[in-house]
Amino acid sequence: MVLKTYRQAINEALVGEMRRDADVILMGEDVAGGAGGSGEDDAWGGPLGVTRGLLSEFGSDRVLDTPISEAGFIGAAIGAAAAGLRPVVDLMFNDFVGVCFDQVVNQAAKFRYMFGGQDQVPLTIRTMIGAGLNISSQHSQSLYPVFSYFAGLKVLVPSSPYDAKGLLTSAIRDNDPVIFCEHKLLYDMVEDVPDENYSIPFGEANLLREGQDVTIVALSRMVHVATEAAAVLAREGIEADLLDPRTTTPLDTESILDSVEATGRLVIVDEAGPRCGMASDIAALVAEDGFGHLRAPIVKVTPPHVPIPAAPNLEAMYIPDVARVVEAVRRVVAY
Amino acid sequence: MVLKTYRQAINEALVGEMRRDADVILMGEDVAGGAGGSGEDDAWGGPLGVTRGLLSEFGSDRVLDTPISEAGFIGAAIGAAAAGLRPVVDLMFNDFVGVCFDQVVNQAAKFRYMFGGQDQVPLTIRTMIGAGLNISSQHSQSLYPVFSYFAGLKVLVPSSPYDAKGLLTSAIRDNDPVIFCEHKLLYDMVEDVPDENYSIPFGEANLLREGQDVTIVALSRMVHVATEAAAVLAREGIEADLLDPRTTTPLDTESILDSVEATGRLVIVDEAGPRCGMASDIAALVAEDGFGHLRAPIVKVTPPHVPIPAAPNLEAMYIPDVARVVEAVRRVVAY
Amino acid sequence: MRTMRAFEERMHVEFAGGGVPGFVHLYAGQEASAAGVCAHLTGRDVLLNTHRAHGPAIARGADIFAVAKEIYCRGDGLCRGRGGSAHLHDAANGLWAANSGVGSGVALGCGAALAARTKGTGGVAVALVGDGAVNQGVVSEGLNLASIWKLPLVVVFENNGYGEATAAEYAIAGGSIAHRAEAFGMPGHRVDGSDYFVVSESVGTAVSRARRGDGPSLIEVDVPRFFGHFEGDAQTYRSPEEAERARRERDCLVKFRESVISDGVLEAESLDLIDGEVAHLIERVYTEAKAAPLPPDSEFMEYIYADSH
Amino acid sequence: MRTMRAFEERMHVEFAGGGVPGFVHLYAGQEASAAGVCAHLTGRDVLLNTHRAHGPAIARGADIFAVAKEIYCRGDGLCRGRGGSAHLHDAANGLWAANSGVGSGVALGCGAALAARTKGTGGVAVALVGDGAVNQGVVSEGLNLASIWKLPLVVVFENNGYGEATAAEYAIAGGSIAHRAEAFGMPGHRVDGSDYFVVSESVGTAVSRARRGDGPSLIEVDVPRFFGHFEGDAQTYRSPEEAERARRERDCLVKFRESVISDGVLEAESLDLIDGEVAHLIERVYTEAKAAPLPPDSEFMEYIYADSH
Ligand SMILES: Cc1ncc(C[n+]2csc(CCOP(=O)(O)OP(=O)(O)O)c2C)c(N)n1
Ligand SMILES: Cc1ncc(C[n+]2csc(CCOP(=O)(O)OP(=O)(O)O)c2C)c(N)n1
Ligand SMILES: [Mg+2]
Ligand SMILES: [Mg+2]
Repeated sequence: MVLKTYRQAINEALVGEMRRDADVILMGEDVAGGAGGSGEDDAWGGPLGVTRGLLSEFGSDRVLDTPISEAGFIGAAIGAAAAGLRPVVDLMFNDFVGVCFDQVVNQAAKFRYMFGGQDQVPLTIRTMIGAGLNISSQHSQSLYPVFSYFAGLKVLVPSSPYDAKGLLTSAIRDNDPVIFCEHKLLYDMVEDVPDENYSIPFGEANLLREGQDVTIVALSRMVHVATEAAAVLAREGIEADLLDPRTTTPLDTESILDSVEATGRLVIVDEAGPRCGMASDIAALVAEDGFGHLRAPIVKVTPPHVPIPAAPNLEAMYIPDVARVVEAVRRVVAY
Repeated sequence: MVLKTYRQAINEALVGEMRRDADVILMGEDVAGGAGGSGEDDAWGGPLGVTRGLLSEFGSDRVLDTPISEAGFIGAAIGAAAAGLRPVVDLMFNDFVGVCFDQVVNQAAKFRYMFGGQDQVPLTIRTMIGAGLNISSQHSQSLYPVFSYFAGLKVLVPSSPYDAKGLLTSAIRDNDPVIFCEHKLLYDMVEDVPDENYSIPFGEANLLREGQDVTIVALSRMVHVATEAAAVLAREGIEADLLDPRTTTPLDTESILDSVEATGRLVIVDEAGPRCGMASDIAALVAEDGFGHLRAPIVKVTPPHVPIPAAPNLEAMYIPDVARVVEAVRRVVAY
Repeated sequence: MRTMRAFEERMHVEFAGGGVPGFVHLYAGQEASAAGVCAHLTGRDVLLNTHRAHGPAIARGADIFAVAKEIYCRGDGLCRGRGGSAHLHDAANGLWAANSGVGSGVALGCGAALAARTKGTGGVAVALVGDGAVNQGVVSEGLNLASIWKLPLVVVFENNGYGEATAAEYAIAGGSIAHRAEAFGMPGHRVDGSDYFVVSESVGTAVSRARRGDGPSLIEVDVPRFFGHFEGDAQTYRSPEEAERARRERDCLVKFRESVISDGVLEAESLDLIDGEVAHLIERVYTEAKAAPLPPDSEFMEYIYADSH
Repeated sequence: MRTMRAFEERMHVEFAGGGVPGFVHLYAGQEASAAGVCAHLTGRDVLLNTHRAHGPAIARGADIFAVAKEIYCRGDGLCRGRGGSAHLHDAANGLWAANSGVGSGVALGCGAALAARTKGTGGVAVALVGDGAVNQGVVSEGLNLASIWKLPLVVVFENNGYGEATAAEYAIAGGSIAHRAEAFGMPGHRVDGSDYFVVSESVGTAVSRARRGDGPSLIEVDVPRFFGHFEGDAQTYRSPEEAERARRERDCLVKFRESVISDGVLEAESLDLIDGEVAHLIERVYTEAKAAPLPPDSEFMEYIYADSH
């Protein structure tokens, strides 16, 4: 094992699967380093450096720079997937799903069902989520609740380099359309990541910490905020079960319900919006199927219902932080 | 008062507001009856007959047939709204928001906030929701939970002709972007509707029936399914408080919480999807803010997580029905 | 072409009588387009259909019984009753259904063409698109993509004069779809879609070009639409004479018959024979389709994910 | 133009030093485009900006202090710190910010133009769009809409050769944006964007046409981009010589200076004087912007809805 960044882990999953299966191709804006220019090819690796080196190894038939036509190239990726390739598409910021939403939620998600199971659409869409870079409300959203609304999609929210590599590997091998949500503040996070390929199954939550007083469910970058909060709480004698679902569709409802059965208390920490979001989704699950074990209100720690501001101070107010999680847990424990 | 259909009620709201305010304009596919053809103008009134007569009265400067370019004409409507008009746009099926999602959730919703309150965007988007016509998964969705995810939008789900007229009138007078969701199975519903203009405020639930045993919250067409269910239950001695929120943003959280405080039980009946949907949203609200009053699990009666099939028998299984609501209520009352 | 026509004329009657679920858009009048396209396609090619789907599905060689059953949403319809009239999909025969929004066949077709090239199958993709759908952004995006990647794609715009009720002349800037070809750096032509031979020749050239690896083409096929946009459409927006005149003057079946007879290719008797056989077939198809059972309730939750069936 | 240039060169330095929040895209090299456009706009007109926003905002006459403060996300920035560098919006001065996705200014511009016409203000809308953004579907949709509705809209494509790292020559089928004008039934020209007078003349013609009610036009303005796509971009995808050559040969400020001096319109001294004043102004602007306070925390939840403030 070697320390690797989230960025490297993603790159390794791509390389690994492209070596393993010649049907895996890559498409997206600048993923080949910017085609047609007067400089070097493949020196850039896209806005995030994630795809560097792939063009050189796999060639321009398998690593395709696209025009700024998300509906066009995601539609093309769906068609290519239905015709036997396994495209991995880069959507850059998940906010841009706005310009290709029909392709994602109406075409990719429903292609199999609507035609009675004739086809499969092994498509992976990699896309960046999350606030924290002061780039305002159209480049900072976390839209996995919206993706999770639609049957036919699978949705992943890896919170660490290890999970990113394993889940992306599974996504590429999976025969359904998968949205792989990379949090933009995690790219430089480092962790031990094996060199070899490995896969992590969907729908299996990661139990990061065990405790009997409260269940904390946290997603994506909020896992780290919740981890810190849990450490603070432990010093006060409050022990939390900390769960990272890792995938929102399929969702590991069993682990969540089992944990709440043991603790009787649930706090959900999520950076996505408060209305019809993942926090609501999980709270509603437990309020129906785990009600008998609940000993306190289910508290959701999310941003308020507001677009995301650019200004650093306001953006910091937007994103849930350790203090808010600690306060929420104290409240439910004291209930 | 005269009996009028939902369709007529919508037409009257449009006529009323267009007479009242010269800034109100109408745009959409075939809303003027189909421009450029060899036949009559304005004889059709769009796919639903809702806009018939408007071209003749208000002229082609105010009633504009558009090409099939939803992103283009909704973008234009946003621009026109920011520049002082009050456009009412017809999106036909809400599923088509796929091709103009960026305009709706990134542009219209954020135009005011992102620019620090300089502008207002008095835009109304009328669109059809709902299953029941055997037209499969891309023409039958109910996407108001997705709209409700985004701060900056207001979202309306009128369940009757009376509400449709009053809420559409309010929508057109409102200074923010409003999504007005018309259920396609309600167009022929009739009810007493005043001839004169009237408006219904947003965020005020309609209490359709009072009871002490259980709170039923139902939306859009499900209000009628729940009404029938409540009648069945009343014969068994179970009395339900039946609430129709009418608008999902803003949501009348107070009325819902007050009712649950009195009944201790909550069943939510919604035709939108089960994941990150309105049923989850309302359940999560109550599991947090009304927990102390809850005496039973919160039960969600929604379709399963599946695209919508065309076949009549399967579609009937998809849509929540009276039997499922009755069963759910019996269950929570017996808990 | 006769099969497509007879299928639709019967559908028109059946729909009026009730019992056909959903919305139905008839292809009658446009048959030479689908026939002219499909004449050049082989098993490895993909045809991307529109919502006006019955004719092209039949022309592409999908089982006509399964086509009818899908329109009736039956369990052994092409898509097991999940899709219905507008979504006739037969993957094994290289027929892909329309997905709403309209026009997305161009993008999906880019993908099918890309896969064919990457895998070296020699296949091409042909996307059918309406004159109304040409104004969807994804169509422009797809045309551009096909052009810069030189994909083996042919985009056939079936211009029947209307997108629903709105006239193509009103909705399309510059008045011509073929015009857009040049903007996107590909050859484009406008052809008379009431003449099977004209369509077929034009498509043949474009398909060969694509197969050779020389990139995409665009063809605008001018066709009449004999019925309304969908069944039940009162067609207030066009004069009754317009459709009548089209039936009189621009019927591809009449033109085909005249042409093959005068060229001595076929005799009137053999054509009549075919028409008679078609009539029998259509009768059997409708009888069987209407009698077929709906999909089993028990399979409601299948086919969502690849591992869910 | 000097103010725009000096603003960006200073920004380049400030960004490298840290302290500028978010992403920043510099306009240096492209100034003749914004200047040439804004020369023809009055208060009732609307300019739709791109994400490369600083230059056009300054050219449109937005308060340069408020521009800088917005880039620094300060409380009295143009958008009270909510938007940042890419979203410079000044409604009172007819400046509308870019909204991502790129290209949507064309659609929004159709609306501004429609409102101007409906209300009879005599205003026009001018949308700036990049060469990369031309391949967004909404751009085609907007061009078509503007054309069939004959809207008072001018679409100016600033072709700086790259959309991020991808070359326009690679991404644009047919190689030319101006080409697309004809497809959408409007006049279109490609002009040298390093020459202020050429841009201005072309825009002038298009704006007059729009004001007369004769409909939209398209102008492709060829400009060099002196810095990277955004600040921090290592620009591996283009040769260092390319940008150097552009600075040497296609600097609109140098060309402007030479031209006005040789035509006897202005003297070198007055130009130098202006440059000196600009340098002082820029110093003050940056000093003030950096010292300005962030927006008050208490206003976090304001400006969402019209009745929420
Ligand atoms: C994006 C989108 N907008 C609107 C519709 C509704 N719709 C279905 S068919 C149709 C007309 C299409 O016209 P055209 O492309 O000319 O095809 P035709 O019906 O004439 O064959 C419309 C508007 C749709 N399916 N998708
Ligand atoms: C729909 C969409 N896709 C991608 C992006 C990310 N993005 C921001 S700027 C840019 C490049 C735009 O290129 P161009 O239009 O040429 O403008 P330039 O940056 O050269 O001024 C891209 C891809 C975006 N903002 N919107
Ligand atoms: Mg048509
Ligand atoms: Mg550019």
